[in-house]
Amino acid sequence: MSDKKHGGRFVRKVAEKVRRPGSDAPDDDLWESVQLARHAERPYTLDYINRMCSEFEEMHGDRLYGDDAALVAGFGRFHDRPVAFIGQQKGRDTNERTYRNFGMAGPEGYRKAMRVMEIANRLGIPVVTLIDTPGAFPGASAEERGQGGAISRSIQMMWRLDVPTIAVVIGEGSSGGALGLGVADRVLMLENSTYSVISPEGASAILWRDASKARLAAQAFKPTAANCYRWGVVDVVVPEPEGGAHTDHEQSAEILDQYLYRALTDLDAIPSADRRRARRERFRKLGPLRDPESGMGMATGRETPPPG
Amino acid sequence: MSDKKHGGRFVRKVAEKVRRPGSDAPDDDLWESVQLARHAERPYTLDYINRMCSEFEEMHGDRLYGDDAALVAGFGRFHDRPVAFIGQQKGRDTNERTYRNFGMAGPEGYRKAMRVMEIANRLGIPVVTLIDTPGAFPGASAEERGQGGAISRSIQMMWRLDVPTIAVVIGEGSSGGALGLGVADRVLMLENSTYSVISPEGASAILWRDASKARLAAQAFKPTAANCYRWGVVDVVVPEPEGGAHTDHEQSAEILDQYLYRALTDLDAIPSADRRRARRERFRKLGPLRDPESGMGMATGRETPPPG
Amino acid sequence: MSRVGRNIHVSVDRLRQLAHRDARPRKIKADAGTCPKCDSHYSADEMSRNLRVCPACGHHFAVTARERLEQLGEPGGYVELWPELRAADPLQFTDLKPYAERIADAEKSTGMGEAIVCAELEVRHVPAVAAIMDFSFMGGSMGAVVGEKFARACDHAAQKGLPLIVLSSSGGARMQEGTLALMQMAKTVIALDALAEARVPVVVVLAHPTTGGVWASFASLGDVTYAEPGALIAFSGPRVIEETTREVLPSDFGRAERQLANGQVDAVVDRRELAQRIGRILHILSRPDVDPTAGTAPAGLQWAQGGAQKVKSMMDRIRPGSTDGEDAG
Amino acid sequence: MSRVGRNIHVSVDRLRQLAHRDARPRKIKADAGTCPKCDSHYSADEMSRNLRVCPACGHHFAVTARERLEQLGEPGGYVELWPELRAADPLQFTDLKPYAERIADAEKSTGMGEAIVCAELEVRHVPAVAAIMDFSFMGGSMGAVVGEKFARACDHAAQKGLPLIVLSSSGGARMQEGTLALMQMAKTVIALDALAEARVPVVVVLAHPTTGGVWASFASLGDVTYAEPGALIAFSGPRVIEETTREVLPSDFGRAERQLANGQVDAVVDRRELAQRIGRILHILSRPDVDPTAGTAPAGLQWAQGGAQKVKSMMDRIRPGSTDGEDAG
Ligand SMILES: [Zn+2]
Ligand SMILES: [Zn+2]
Repeated sequence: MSDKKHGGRFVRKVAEKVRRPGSDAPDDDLWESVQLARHAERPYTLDYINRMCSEFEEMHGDRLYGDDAALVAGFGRFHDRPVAFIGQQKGRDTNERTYRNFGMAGPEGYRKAMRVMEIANRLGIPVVTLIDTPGAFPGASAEERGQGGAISRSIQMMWRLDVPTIAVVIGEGSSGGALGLGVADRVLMLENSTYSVISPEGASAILWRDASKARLAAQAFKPTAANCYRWGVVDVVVPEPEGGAHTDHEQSAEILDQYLYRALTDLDAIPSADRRRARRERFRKLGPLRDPESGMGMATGRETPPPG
Repeated sequence: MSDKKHGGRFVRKVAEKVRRPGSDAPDDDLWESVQLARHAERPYTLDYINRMCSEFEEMHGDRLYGDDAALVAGFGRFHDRPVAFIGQQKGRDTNERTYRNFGMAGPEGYRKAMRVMEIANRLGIPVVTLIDTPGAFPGASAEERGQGGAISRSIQMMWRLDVPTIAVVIGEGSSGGALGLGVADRVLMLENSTYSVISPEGASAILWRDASKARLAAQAFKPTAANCYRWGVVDVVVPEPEGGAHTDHEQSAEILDQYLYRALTDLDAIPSADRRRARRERFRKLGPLRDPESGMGMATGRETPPPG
Repeated sequence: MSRVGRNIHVSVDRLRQLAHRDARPRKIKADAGTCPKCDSHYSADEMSRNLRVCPACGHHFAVTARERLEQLGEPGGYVELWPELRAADPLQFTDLKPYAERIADAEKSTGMGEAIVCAELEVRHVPAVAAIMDFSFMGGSMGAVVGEKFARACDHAAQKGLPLIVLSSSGGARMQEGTLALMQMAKTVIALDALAEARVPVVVVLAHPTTGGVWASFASLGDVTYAEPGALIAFSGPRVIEETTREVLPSDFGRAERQLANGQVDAVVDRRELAQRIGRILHILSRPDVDPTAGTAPAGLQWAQGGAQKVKSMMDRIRPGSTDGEDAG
Repeated sequence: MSRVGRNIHVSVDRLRQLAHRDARPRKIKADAGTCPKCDSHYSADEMSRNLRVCPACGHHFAVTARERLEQLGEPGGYVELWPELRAADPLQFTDLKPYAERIADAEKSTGMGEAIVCAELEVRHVPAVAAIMDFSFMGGSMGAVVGEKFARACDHAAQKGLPLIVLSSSGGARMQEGTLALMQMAKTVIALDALAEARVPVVVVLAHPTTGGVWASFASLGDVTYAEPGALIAFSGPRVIEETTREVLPSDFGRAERQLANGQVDAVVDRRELAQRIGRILHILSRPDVDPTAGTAPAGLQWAQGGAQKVKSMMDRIRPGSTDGEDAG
């Protein structure tokens, strides 16, 4: 595994995408990203974890109500150190999809995540989250057991952690269900993944009042890695193998491994209080608006130097 | 309300009970205490709170699954300061008893308690618990939602609190369901209340294999305030009106109010770290055993100077 | 289901009884003054006097943020904060209509600059900072301005040592600001921790509806959480759930009363008691004016001075072998 | 019930398959070597070799604390701690038999001083402190000695910076020590926090049965929690529940597999894999031998030195307008 082998080609390719302003990108590229982000053969959370960790032990249960298979959490040995890995998990065949609830976690999932984060924080173990979900589970039982509070508390917990934290959008990152694992010191995003306030289909139904306008919605939301990088929502775009991550799971995991290791090594060197301050500032700055008192336009995103 | 009025008479009466070694106490007195501790007209948690607080706002729900009416928790204005009150709540008529589940809290109850404790701790508000339960609810659903972990975490949380904490056994304090609210800087116990590892009926069924031996069991456990004081389990025995607390709710609440106010004022003066250290030592010392290395008999209880 | 579990405490049932005294169904042509639940009709003046609650059936009508401030605070007594902030259009977003146009329309029709109003005010003599959402402005949706004003309100309250009152009424994140709207969930949750550090409480009032990214961020993190009767409180709305899971939902799905039973809120509070309830809990939680160790003990008790020895000495009074001191107090 | 919810992960199902290979039911007179589940019979030697698990059906027999130490540690390689502590009889308790007599009998019949054995050992080359309960000593009940030895084990592990392995098997608090036995729940929970402060993990293994005050104290507070197959894990046992609530309980009520689905344990682990699993999680959680910032990067990467600028410089490489550096690595 060498940077020489993958780094140059991929990084150059990604850099070109990022350079191109979102609005100029042809529809096809954008829709292709949306499709690739949820390609059935795309590597899922455990595909990455099992390749990147020499050993991995999955934890189960929230100690409150149940265990949610849509979200996996555990401790892995990563470059000879302990790291907590947490991510939504999709399934590939019909049985597994049902078992994993299509990667849509309920409150038990987020509470399992918090339990593992608390242990990691206490033991001084960094936390890596892998985001891949069409959203949190929309079900009556999930609402009755506090879906909203589970997500908000997961966000709160991630913000409060003293240990280094990295979030990676590896596939589909939709809605609060994605952000529930998204508050980290570094936010990475795979080249063909998406990160959005809602799925294109959901937006289509609500904003266009027509479920068939998903492509139009995607075009309006522009939820690609390149755009998220431009908005300052993510710090690093992680390249995928030629043709997309689904073409080569090994290589995809190797590349992510390199980026994670680099980011972790970087974060190790920053004192915890500084990391937390920067984490706060990072999210505080996001979201452009017009403030007449300070002149028009509160700058965010990549027009100004990137945070950190 | 003056100490002159109640203090002398009651305190002298209690002191006489305490002076008498437990094994010499006639059966009748002990069984009378057990009966008084669960007298149907005995003041319950809300009877005390409503009389002691100028205002009280009850909090509801654990934010996880439900609200447990067997345990009440909220914030009250006590001597012109905020105090969190938490306690099991029994009911007086059949409807209310069912509604309060006979004061047997499930995991939702202990988790509501923890939620209120967390707020109190963050806001710097002292916590007072009132213990009155035949035990935690023995039900399949309670077990499935983690009754054991709810109690252990409530114990853990009480031990971790930075604010002053006072626990008062006001009636029946049986089993882990009682101890779940019992880890405090000061543990008070009403004169006719009981504090025991199990209810006399439960012990009777298990140890004597005969449900009718409750009186015998009570005699063996000796779970009276006087004995708990002697063992070092409680710090203060709070006197009750002549004839028992059920004869005069007003006076009972007045006396408890005085003792609570005094203990709170005392604890205010102790730095938080010292309080926590003493809290730890207090529970660490409980439980006599034989340690040949340090000579026979590890001293606890009132043979040695009382803690604090 | 166990006998423990989902017992319901609706704390203000007695207001339902009041309803019948003042009831007067008047069937006329439905307009903004017509109760959708019982068809009673009210003039604008009556509506305002009743805090926009139907006296006949208790139905809670929508309230604008500025009306809320008048209802909660002393008459005319609030200072609005950061009214000048306006939405940008980072995505140059267009659905059936350009976002810029939607914003301009909302500003015109509501007279508000955005879907949240922040202010300093007094609720029943307790000074506080309030962040109040307005559903009439683009469904109370949370974009960058809502996120920023909320975060500033947290900082402001923390700096001044004042409690924060949050009133939510929102369909969730503002989709027209895309991923950046999603990020406001993180921004607001993080901002709330300023209050935790300042050790001041947060009271959240959930008004109809509180859904999506607002329920899944700051609205579910109050120290004390009240909900208005009938308010829908959910991350996923009933329609989305029914379409996704094919479940048939009960008619009260996600409603305040049910969420109380689910352990998600502390009380369902009728709007006509809201200011009083908020004032009361803030009063209860406020620090004592007088240092409790400095002489506020009732007459006849001598425990006003001294410290750690007190409980010990009290214990000594009832200790075996100690007979003195029992009558000292 | 939602589709999310109670999915079951029994992590060691493959051992069930192994079972059939080695199966050999032999019907002879039932004794301590007879499997209560499938009637297979084993010699003491066979039992010990199989870690007291029936190879035919997977039934887990009870194991004494000292056997556990042999199963978990390196052969013969443990140092027992505080074996000298003995129970007192603070209540001079008598039920059908005096407590003092019960203690003496238990000591005679088990060869143990109390219901817990603490030791320093190595599990698969990872040094640790173990606190192991023994059900054969008065039902593994927790009195003052169990509480004290457990608390000392916590202190000892924290002082040495070693992880703690807890193996529970207990009917709960020791009733013969009355209220003082109840207090051991607080004592053990508080003691566990020494490990939190020392930042070392606690692995709890729940063996049959773990009930009452032991489940409601330290046994439910592990960072990682394994359960042996079929172990009963409950605060209230099935009989008490059935008598109190008149519920009819399923036959697997409170059993490990069900508690896994209830989110109460991390995995159900067959005893024959237990040492390996404990060793593995302790290895995973152990701090790196080499400082990760000091040059352990794979060949070909130059990120071994330097600090906070790294991700930024990595970002720069893919930033718009920046074309240099992409081939640097
Ligand atoms: Zn009406
Ligand atoms: Zn067998």
